[in-house]
Amino acid sequence: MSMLTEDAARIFEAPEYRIEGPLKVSGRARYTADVKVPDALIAKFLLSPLPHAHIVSIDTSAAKAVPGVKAVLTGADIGLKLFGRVLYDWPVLAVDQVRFAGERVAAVAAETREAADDAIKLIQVEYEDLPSVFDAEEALRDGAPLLHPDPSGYFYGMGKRGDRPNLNLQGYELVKKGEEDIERVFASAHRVFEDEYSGPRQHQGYIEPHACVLWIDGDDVVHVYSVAKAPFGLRTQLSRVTGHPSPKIVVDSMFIGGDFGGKGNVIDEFPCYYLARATGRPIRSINTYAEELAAGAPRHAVKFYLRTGVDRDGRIIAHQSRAYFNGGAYGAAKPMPNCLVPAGVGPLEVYNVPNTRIETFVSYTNTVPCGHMRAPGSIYAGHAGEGHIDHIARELGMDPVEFRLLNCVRDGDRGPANEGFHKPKAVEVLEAVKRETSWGRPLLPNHGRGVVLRHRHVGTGKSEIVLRLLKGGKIEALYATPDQGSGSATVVRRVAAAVLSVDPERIEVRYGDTGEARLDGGSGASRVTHVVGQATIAGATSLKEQLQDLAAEVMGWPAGKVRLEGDRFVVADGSGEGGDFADVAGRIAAGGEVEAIGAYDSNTLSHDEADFNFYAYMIEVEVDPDTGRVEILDAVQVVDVGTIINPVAHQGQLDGSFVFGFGNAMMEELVEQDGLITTLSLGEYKLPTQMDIPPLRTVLVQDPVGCGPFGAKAAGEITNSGVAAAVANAITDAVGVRMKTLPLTAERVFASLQEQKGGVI
Amino acid sequence: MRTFDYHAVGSAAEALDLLAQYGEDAHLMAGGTSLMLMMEQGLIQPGHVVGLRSANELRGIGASSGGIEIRALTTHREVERSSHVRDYCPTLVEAFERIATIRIRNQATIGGNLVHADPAQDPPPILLALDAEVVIQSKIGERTVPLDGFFRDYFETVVEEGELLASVRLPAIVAGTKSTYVKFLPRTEDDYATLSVGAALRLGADGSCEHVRVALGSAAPTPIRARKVEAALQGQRLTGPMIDEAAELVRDEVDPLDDVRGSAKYKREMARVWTGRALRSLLDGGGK
Amino acid sequence: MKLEHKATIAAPIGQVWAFLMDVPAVAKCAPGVESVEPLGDDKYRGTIKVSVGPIRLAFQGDVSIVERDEVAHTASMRADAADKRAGGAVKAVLTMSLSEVSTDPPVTELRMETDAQIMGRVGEFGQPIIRKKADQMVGEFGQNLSKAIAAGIAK
Amino acid sequence: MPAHRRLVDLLREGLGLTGTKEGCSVGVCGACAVLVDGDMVSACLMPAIFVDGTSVETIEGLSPPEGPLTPLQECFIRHGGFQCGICTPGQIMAATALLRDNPHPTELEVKRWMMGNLCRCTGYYKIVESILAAASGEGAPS
Repeated sequence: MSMLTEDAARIFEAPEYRIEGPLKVSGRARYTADVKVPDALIAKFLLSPLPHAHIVSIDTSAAKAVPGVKAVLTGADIGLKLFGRVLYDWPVLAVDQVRFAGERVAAVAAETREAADDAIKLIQVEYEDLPSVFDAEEALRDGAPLLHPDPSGYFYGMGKRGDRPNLNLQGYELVKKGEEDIERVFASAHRVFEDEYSGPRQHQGYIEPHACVLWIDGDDVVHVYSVAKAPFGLRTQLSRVTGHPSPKIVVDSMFIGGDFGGKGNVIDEFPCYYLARATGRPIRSINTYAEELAAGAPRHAVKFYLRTGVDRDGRIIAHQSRAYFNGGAYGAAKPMPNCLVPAGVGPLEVYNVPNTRIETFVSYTNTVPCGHMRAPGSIYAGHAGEGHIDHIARELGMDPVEFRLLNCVRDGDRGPANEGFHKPKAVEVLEAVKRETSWGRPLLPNHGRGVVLRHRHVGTGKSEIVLRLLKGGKIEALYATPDQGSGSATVVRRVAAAVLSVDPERIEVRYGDTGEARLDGGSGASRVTHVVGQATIAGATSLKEQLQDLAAEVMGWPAGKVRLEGDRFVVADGSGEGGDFADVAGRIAAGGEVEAIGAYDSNTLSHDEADFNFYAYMIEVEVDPDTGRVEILDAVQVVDVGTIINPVAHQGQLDGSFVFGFGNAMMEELVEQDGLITTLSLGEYKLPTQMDIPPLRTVLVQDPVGCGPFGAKAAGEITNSGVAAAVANAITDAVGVRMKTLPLTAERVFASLQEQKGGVI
Repeated sequence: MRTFDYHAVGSAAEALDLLAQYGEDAHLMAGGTSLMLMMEQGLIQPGHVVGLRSANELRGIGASSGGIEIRALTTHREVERSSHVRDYCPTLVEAFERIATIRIRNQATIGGNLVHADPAQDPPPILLALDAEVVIQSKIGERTVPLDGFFRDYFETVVEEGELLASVRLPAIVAGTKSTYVKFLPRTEDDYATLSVGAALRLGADGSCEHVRVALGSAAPTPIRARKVEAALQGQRLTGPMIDEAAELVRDEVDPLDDVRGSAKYKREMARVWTGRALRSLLDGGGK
Repeated sequence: MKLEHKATIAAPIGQVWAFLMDVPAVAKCAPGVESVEPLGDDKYRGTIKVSVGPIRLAFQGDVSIVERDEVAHTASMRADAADKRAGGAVKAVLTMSLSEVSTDPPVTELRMETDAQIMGRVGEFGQPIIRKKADQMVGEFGQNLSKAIAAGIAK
Repeated sequence: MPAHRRLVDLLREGLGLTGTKEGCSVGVCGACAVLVDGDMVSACLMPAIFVDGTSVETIEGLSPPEGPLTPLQECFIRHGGFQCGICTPGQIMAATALLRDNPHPTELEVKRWMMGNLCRCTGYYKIVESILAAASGEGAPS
């Protein structure tokens, strides 16, 4: 369905009034840490101080003696229980061995936080150091310490695990396209370019730390209030880890205080289950932000090695890349098959490259397990790939936009991993850069402009939604997608109203926990508008048919002739008969509730031509050559979008995406020293503030051809991964140095300038 | 956090009595912003906290022999919004406006700030540039110490056990003296400085440097005066290149920490750059 | 965290070496050391007090000589200590090596390479400050060592 | 309440006023911003004992559960001044204090005042827009 109906156009174009707005602006929206359960105990965890060690002994006797302490559990008490999203390799509590500093060694439940803290300090653990490896590439060398010598017992949730050439690999992938002997193509190239790029671990920076409240009721039902963005996924994991039957686990993650990938990985629920079992009391766990930064599941650090050959006309003929992602001690936090970071194939994702050889390595190291963060891996793939492209264009003496226009994918082209595109908009967004920005105009000294072309898949998944006509004539939409701020409830309301052709105010959207609502894949990968929106269309279409039939029945109208349109039931037989929605629906509902289930699974879509949002950036900077400080003077994001359902929220997502990418590009770095994270507060790990954000302009290139409802595409994590490359390319344009390591700190720029001058500081 | 006994006192004398009574086990609390964090982390675990908030005699801003006196409990926000302070020296206002965020400035006090002795704080460099003194009170009386000499080491000052910092005194500013405060923030605007410089300059009728002060924050374990830079400029007829040359000397005077705000090497270079920029702006008629 | 220090001692290499092998005597040169008790097998137990302004930490732990090469004049010591009150721990390996600068007058150079990890809650607080503090302390330790050896010789 | 409890503990745990959020716990993020005698402070850095004898305003005090929202709250909804909502009570308390202090701020004044309230979702543009809209009289009950 790509054409907008009149109803849809009217409903979608009006600025929305978000359903959850009143709760959120009044402090009444209930987040997990706000949940109070009588008699709850506080949970605290003892974390390993060492990156790799054998646990010789643990003595909990002094901790157990602390007044108010109700349970102290170690791995010996609960056994080796492994959890994960796809690969179950992370122990709930360490058994015999710790593999990263921050790993949980013991769990305490106590009446007060103070008692829990005291108990933690009194647990005596004797460790014996083991050799550690912290670097992704070193982990793959001969003789590197093996973190998981025998992974055969690890459960893997996606069929057969891919082959891995080294036991220190969580994931490995080799993608090839075109000529088998790529060296032959490189040998024939007019020129070959090589570059190395790297980026650090970064933290999602959500403001709400992980929290969970868990209790087991008299009927042995486990109730969980969680920050998990995929509550059904958590239910499955909890069931598999604990053996507790999944129908007797109810997960409620209604409001999530910031996700950005970080709430895909939750770890507190598992030990809290065992603490609740041990004490018979509800357990409440709220992490400190220091714990979040030390042992959350940050974005992977990465190193890219890129090599690209071009012909005499500047056309890319071959591309080879190797990406080494530092996965940390466990692969458990990643939701992708084979524990891959999806951006491994990403550096040249928007270009028509006939011959490729792309390898992705995700290593085990004795560092914090890494997970997903907004457009996982893509910021680094973008920085590497678009810096590399910029480098090639400049070396060839070509305008960077023209070079991209020459090589980008068009209708029918296939990407470097041989992927197909449904109506790719690379050319359109590049043309908009030329048309709508200052690209190509004269520049002042130390000023420069950078351009970037990237894309982002709209996201896939499955979801089910229940639409019900309630007594009184309201229509309830019940679904289980947690609200992490995207405005999905309002999407559901507007899409349902557009399909049903009723006043949106008639649709009451309600979140349901896993006990009440139907299966949902959770929010993430920018999928919600697409997946939940399509489920809503299915449900609303079915409900509409039922209501039309029932209207005929209760009103005595001719069967098959009743249409619901313009908030009225009308009889399409020329009689002019009909009635207001409220009156007729009221009479239908008096006979009982009417229910329809809308289900959607994106797997039913053709995978041959996938849907992407293409986008481009044009960013102008000024570099202070004496300090290396970079100021963004002008930022324009050009975004290929489909139908927009919530215009205010849609722009808000694009704004937020830019600023998120700005922080990632300019300042964010989780510093690790000997396996320990040392940036342990938001005073050290800085996020952009109001005063730091540059002026931003958004140019929409709109075409309602997406796979979402009414031709919608994604909005959430499209443009964040282009900022770093655009700024880095602009720095090159301004002062001639190419910044190959993120973040683009003043010090790094300064050092590059010194090096360029040949000076040593 | 360990629990403690909280003693709200109404006067400095009461506070000093409690300090005498509990010795090392007592800790003074003014605004509490830094102390709360250190106690929360378990780094300081006093049995007794002496809360100064109601000791009104320790609060307020007034004139003092041609200059100005800022009592210890005055919040940063009060300093920033005080017309007294603005009339005395607008640069002081600008420096205080740069401290963290309004929330912190509403709570944190000038006395607490100085006693905390974090070298990355904003007030010390500008106060050093303006030749501030501090008044330290004990049961046996008062002593006045120049701020230059007040800081001993990281988090360490000359305030001894049984003493409290009562006020900060700033002398009259000789007509024609200009001052400036520059804070280099390459990450975010609410960050601690990577490097900061407070400077004051007065030129004589013949254009020679009659008076010069350069002080730096985030440049060493304590806020410091750049005496070699000052000495190189004192009495000279200043030019831009001469300032740049003198600013080079600051490299030997600083001893910065390596941290997320910059390596020691980088901060050393930034000390040079910002010392030069601060002084050049004063020479070029900038500053207040 | 890796630290490097050098100290020059006006004494023959053999004498310096002999002094270095006397762990309690060496330990007394470290600023803040309160007690050192031998446990046997080149192992010792001790307490060291460290303060940064109002923050006062007392690390208790063990020091052992893990390597000694009398011919090459190198030795390494390992220390594992914890502060119970604040909840912090230190793990450090100190490698000391001597080289003869001249024999007449006798001058020996002592090089100390320290590789330390600060863990736990103390580590959450300002690693850069800890590094600076550790650097200061090892530097002071080197100076005290030279003084103590010189004093021993003067006796 | 024991002496060592922070104001944020008093509000959230002691009084059940969970509209005030706890984020960074080090005074940086602003999620726990409340007004004490009209001045915004970080409830995570303030000892609870400090508020003895003062007036403390939290998000719960701005609009009664069933009553109308303030114009500022309305503007945050209409202009997309929130997304996940975890920082929103702090943003609104800070902006409330701003508009009392300076009813017609410039954009720069808004940004300066609001600098201490981190938001990881919105990118801030729509927070500024929401506050300026409220300052211009939008969102008032008609």
